[in-house]
Amino acid sequence: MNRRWYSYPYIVWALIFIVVPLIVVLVYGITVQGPDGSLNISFANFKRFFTPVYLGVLGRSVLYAAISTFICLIIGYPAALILTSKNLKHKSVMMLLIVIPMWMNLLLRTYSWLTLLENEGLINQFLRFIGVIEQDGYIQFLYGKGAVIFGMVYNFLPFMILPIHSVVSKMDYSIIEAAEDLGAGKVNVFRKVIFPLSIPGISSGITMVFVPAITTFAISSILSGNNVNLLGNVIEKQFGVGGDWNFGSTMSLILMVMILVSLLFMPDSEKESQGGMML
Amino acid sequence: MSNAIIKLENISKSFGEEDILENFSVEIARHEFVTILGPSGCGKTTTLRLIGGFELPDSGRILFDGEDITSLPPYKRRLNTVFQKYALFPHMNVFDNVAFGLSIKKVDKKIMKEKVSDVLKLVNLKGFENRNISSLSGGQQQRIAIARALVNEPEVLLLDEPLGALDLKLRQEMQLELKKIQTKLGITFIYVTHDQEEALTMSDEIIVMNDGQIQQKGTPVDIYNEPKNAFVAGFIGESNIIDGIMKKDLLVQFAGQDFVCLDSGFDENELVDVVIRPEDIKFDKENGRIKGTVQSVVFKGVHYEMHIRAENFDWIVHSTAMEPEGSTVFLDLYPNDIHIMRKVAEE
Amino acid sequence: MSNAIIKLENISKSFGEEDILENFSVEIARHEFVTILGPSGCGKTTTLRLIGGFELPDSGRILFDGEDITSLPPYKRRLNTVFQKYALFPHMNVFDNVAFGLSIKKVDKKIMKEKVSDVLKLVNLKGFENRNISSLSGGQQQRIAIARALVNEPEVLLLDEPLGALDLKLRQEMQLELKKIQTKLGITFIYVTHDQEEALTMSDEIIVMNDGQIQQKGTPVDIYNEPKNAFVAGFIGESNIIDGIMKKDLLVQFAGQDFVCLDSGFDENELVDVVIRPEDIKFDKENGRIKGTVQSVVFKGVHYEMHIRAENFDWIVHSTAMEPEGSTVFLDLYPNDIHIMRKVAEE
Amino acid sequence: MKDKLSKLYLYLVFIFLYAPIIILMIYSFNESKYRVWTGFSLKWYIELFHNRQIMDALYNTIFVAVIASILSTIIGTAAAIGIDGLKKWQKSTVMNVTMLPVLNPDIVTGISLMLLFYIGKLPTGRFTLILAHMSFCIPYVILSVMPKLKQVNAGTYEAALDLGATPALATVKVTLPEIMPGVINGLLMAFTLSIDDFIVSYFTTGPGVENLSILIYNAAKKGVSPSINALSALMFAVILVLLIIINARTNKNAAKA
Amino acid sequence: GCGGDPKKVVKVYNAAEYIAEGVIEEFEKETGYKVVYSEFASNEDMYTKIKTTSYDVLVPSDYMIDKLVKEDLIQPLNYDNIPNYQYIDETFKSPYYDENDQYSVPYMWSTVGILYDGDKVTDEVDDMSIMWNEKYSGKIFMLDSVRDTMGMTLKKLGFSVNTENDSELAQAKEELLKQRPLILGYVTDEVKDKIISGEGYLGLVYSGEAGKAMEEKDSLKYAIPNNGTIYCVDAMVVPKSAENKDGAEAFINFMQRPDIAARNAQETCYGITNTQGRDQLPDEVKNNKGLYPDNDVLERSEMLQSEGNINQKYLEIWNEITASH
Ligand SMILES: Nc1ncnc2c1ncn2[C@@H]1O[C@H](COP(=O)(O)OP(=O)(O)OP(=O)(O)O)[C@@H](O)[C@H]1O
Ligand SMILES: Nc1ncnc2c1ncn2[C@@H]1O[C@H](COP(=O)(O)OP(=O)(O)OP(=O)(O)O)[C@@H](O)[C@H]1O
Ligand SMILES: NCCCCNCCCN
Ligand SMILES: [Mg+2]
Ligand SMILES: [Mg+2]
Repeated sequence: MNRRWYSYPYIVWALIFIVVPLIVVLVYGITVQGPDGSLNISFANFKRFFTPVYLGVLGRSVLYAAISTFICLIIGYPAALILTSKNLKHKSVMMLLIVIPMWMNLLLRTYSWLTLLENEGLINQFLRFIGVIEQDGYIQFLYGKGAVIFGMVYNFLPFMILPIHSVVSKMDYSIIEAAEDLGAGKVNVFRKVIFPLSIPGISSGITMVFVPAITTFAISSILSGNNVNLLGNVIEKQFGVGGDWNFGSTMSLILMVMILVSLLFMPDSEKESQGGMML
Repeated sequence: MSNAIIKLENISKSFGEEDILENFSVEIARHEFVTILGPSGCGKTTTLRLIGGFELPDSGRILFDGEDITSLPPYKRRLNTVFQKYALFPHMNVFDNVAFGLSIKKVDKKIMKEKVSDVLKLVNLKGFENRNISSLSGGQQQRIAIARALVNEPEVLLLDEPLGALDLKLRQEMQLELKKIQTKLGITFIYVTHDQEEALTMSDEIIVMNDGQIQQKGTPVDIYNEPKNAFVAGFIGESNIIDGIMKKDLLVQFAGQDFVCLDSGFDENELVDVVIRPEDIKFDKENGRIKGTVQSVVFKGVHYEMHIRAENFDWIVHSTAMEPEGSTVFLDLYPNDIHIMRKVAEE
Repeated sequence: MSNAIIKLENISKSFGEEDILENFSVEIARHEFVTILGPSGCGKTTTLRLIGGFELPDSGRILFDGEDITSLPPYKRRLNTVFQKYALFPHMNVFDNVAFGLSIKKVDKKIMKEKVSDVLKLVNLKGFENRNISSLSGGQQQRIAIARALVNEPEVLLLDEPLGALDLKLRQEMQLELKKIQTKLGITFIYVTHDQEEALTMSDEIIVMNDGQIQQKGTPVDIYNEPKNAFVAGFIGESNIIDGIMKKDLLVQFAGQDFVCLDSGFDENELVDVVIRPEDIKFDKENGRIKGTVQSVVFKGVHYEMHIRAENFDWIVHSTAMEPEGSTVFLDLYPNDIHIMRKVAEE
Repeated sequence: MKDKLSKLYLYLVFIFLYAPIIILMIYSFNESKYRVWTGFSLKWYIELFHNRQIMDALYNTIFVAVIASILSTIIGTAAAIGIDGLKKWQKSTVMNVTMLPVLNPDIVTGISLMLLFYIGKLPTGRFTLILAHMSFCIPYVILSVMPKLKQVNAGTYEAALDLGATPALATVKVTLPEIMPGVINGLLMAFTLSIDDFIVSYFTTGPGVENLSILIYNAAKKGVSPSINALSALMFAVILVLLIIINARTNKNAAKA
Repeated sequence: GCGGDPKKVVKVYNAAEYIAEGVIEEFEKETGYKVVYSEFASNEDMYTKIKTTSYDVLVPSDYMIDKLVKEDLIQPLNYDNIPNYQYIDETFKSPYYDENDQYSVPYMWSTVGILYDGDKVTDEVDDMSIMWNEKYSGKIFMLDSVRDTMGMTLKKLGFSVNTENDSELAQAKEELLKQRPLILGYVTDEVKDKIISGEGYLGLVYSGEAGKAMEEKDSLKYAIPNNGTIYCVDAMVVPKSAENKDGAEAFINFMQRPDIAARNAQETCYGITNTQGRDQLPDEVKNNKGLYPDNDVLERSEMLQSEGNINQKYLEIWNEITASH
């Protein structure tokens, strides 16, 4: 009766394509390369990472990812709720409209923001046109951390909306009625029932936004004009111009451990619920 | 009538094209256990949701203690509901579920604790305060749902098929318990079910509904013994319902025979429904006027149930005496076991 | 016994630490309607799943027609199952559901069509071929599940609480229908339920189970009238079970009185369970030897149920005559309504 | 009033999500190669169809996405069904491993796979590209199918066995149709991820096999050809139309049921 | 004359947008070889890639060729098969990365310089210090390329672009930190967009990109700092793992046919290395002092080298600079 053997091909697959590559990264991460190209076990790269420059990058990456995750939550939560409301028509079309932007190349979308947000961009031109700002004045949207956080929010907002929406829309409406029946007004219904019950969706959304935000390098590169250097940029540079794969792997390992630790705090049910997010 | 705690006046309610209730009026007396009984889809839940404030009527008024509450939101009504599927808060433990209403009212912590503990004792779940909702059995969850409503000391408690999901044994226990609680606290219960036995067992008054209309309202005994029409008769307990002709007052013809009965006030030769309970049919070898053949015999514990074919009608007969399958039997009826009912126009 | 179509021999089965069945043996006779009856969790479904091949026993053998099928996979067994929750295929219409087994066997299209149409007629759902499963009511779905099994002409049909989810009215109708089908086709039915009335109504033979063990096996009448122990007595129908002392053969003492009974073969002064059905207790103002006070009266339709306190025992009495709450009454019993049972060691 | 406010809020969110996409579509009609508007022109659309590099990349992108997403869906669906039958600790282990590629930075996935292919002496090319895409697509398929599998009635599978279907047949005829929505969702998700992937592709592809993302990223520094914008605009329009059609059809089916 | 095996494939790995349209097709038609053409975004990406993949022709930059030679990843060429080598400008022969002219054939070359809008920048642009001029605060872009931006700063300070002297590097870092408030960002070739649109007035760019930008807008100009710059030669090499060396050499030869070299140079705006080809360029191109500076400028300039850990060292400093934001 047991169909567990259907999973065996995948388990073999996962060993080869998930576990082995990770071991490769692990090996690079805990070694340094000798002059002859040989790998020697060493924790020098860990020591190197735990210096002010890299800890600063790590701290900044965590901070920006956290801020943008928080903003995604603030913007996405009401949107997810509205998308479940009874009175909304064409709900499934609306949900698709949330998903579709993710189907366009991230780089193209992000470059496209430049056209709007540059000092000489369309928005500043418009503001000049309506006289909000002087003729050669501008508001500088880009080239700083604000722009990076903006870009993260833009790119990852759907990842916040979808899991929250999926949890809230599965919520049993009679529970809300029960709360009203027991004397809870709108505020209390939200505070005591809807919000606590949507926490699995929220934490799923937080992971789905936080993880890509902390590893991104394209967004920070394009929108901040490389003024903001995040962990993703630093890792990427090690595999590129720096040429030190060992240090790059070390940083990846540290990042992965951080993520895995946070994964341990996520119940299995939630890991599984993330799959349902797309449609 | 000042004794009515809830009054529905000319309520109409439709969903889209479908009219669920039309010009529906009813009064619920204070302190009574009133059951709304009817087949699936007849509008029972809708009626309860109107009273609870979860639906607004299209027209008509709802009075609570004489005061118009038609458009009051649910959280301002002095009544509570026990939902069909419990609707317990899955993220709270038993204590927090039960204390929910009190915490909304910002009742003092100590008093809250006492009240919760008292009401849990009432539903026989003392000491369950810290249990997780999902660790409770169906019957226990149901009792928590009841406790959660009761702790607010509502004047009226609405219960929508609260026992529907439980198995027979548990259902019977809970019926007794609910009845006890109602008697003890003197709260008005409005109880919805489609289980006839349950309605008979628990109610002070039964409202039989069909198709959004009240068929009959009365005590269990009234309704069982004096059903107003064939629908009520058929719905409350098993019945033989046979076409008859009212020859004159106190005389009815059916099954090819004339029978003396206790009913009068019909037109001469009016076509009527004759309703006879299976347990009221007697076997009488000598005088029995209806001759039939036993088609099947089923042992039911207390009695045997026999299907007996006589001319064109299949009689259901309950009796402690068993007549073997295939045998020929003679049936008879006493006048007071024959119930005559006007035919309903439609259906 | 060559008449046994299915034999379980010393079956043991446990899940993890929990022993569900221990050394369980039973024989099911060919062409019979056999019901396994017992409280929730006693191992009924497990027994059925072992027979169906969905579980393997830890030890013991299962014989089908004398042949060992203990480790045969389900799809090779010559029996079919009607599952508790129907388990219809939601993505197929009625025809495809019913034809599933035949299509697996690659039966000719034309024959398939005929067989499906025949079996649909049998369950009274002629013409439903193209209906969507989700558009059917619960009762109709249940009948499709039965048709889906029957169309394969199994020698044995396993049914796991097939009517559990239906409401009273529908359940009663379906009971009759199932019994009819079984009689007509002569298939062996192994029917699981925890509803005592259902078991009595339908079965040729009832196996009462508790805690993974057979308590009694016999015809409905045997089991109802001659329960072997207090568990069976209590489980089959409501019963008054009171402690008694067997003074000598044919004389038992309980409720402070000596009663003549029909039982013998007990030790002198042996402690026994005395079982009395609520409907067997008579009111007798003059000669009644048990004096009590009516605690509550509930109208049950056919009869009234009264709880009567007499000394230290609460009697449940069913009677068509009603004695008002609070009144003093005298009860009596005929010798053949007194059932004496050996006390069971545990519980 | 409240309804209006929430709708307004939703529209603002949509404006936020679509602003750059609309700009991109508008600028695909710009005469200039650069982000200054110099006039309306269809020349990038015309050039698009003559640009062998873009057309090859489009072909590679779609070919790899189709193959990888189909294979991922097959392996992932089977895996999900199998994982469902594993013991609790095994299930939990496998699911944790499955989460890794989802949470791993792409660059790490890309380089480690590249090294794997190197060690395994697999010449890089379309084949390795497909393998690499499968390695990040399969987990998403599994994650998409798992919840559906939880919802389906375990009884139907046993019912099929009971009616004489072998386990394989029962899975195909009964379980699979029931979890189909999850499978399709997984397929779409795999397809999307594959189409959009750059970094993993970059490191795992071989000579002459570029997909659109590689093209875009390589060219990004020099200025993305407006033909790519034109292509994106076209693809976007096609996706939008397809989705609306699919949505209308499923709505109709839902209404029927 | 050089008809190879018609079925044979030549796998070429070149930087993005670094060849004229139609050249590959012409080569295929003339020689019968089939070209499998791939592009990379940076030398480092290419370096990573070739460790696991075999190509026949690579077009890396000078410092990368140096690395490839030292790591024994490329092979000597048979110059008999590359007769067009004769047209290579002597300036580009015997470079430091291939002193004996064994491994490489130069493809094109470029300088790092300042692209600016002549209408907006009124001061004379002849020195890196313009990039530190507060007058243009908020209108300056530097290159997102560690070695180029550091190198140009070192050059401004009068140091070598390849210095490993800690104190010199520290001064450069200070200089860049001082500059940070004035600049909008570190970008790569998208600086073209920025200067064309007026977002910035001054940007550090590669000469080829400047050339393309100037074609778009007349007021744009390109200047090379007086005290020298970084110049870069991209050359064609054949890796050890090549499977079709003959085809590779045929391709290299074809690329240095004067007309082809001219076409490539004209379309990409990068500097031609082919003397005959240079003559075929239009006057306004070949006389552009920006793209083709006088020799004395080149003499004051340097090529980047990647000895040992130098890239790591620079990157560490870069991380410190960007960490300050
Ligand atoms: N929100 C709604 N929208 C549309 N129709 C509804 C809605 N609620 C109820 N109905 C319809 O109104 C009718 C009465 O429903 P109601 O729930 O009151 O029946 P009920 O008597 O409670 O039945 P049951 O015993 O099955 O619970 C049904 O036909 C039902 O389909
Ligand atoms: N797969 C299983 N794993 C662990 N325990 C099980 C499993 N299946 C059944 N059990 C346990 O075995 C016992 C008997 O279960 P079974 O389903 O046979 O009871 P049942 O008599 O059919 O009860 P019900 O009337 O509630 O259906 C129960 O305690 C149940 O919890
Ligand atoms: N476009 C990338 C698809 C690869 C999936 N991996 C997701 C990892 C997120 N950092
Ligand atoms: Mg209802
Ligand atoms: Mg069971």
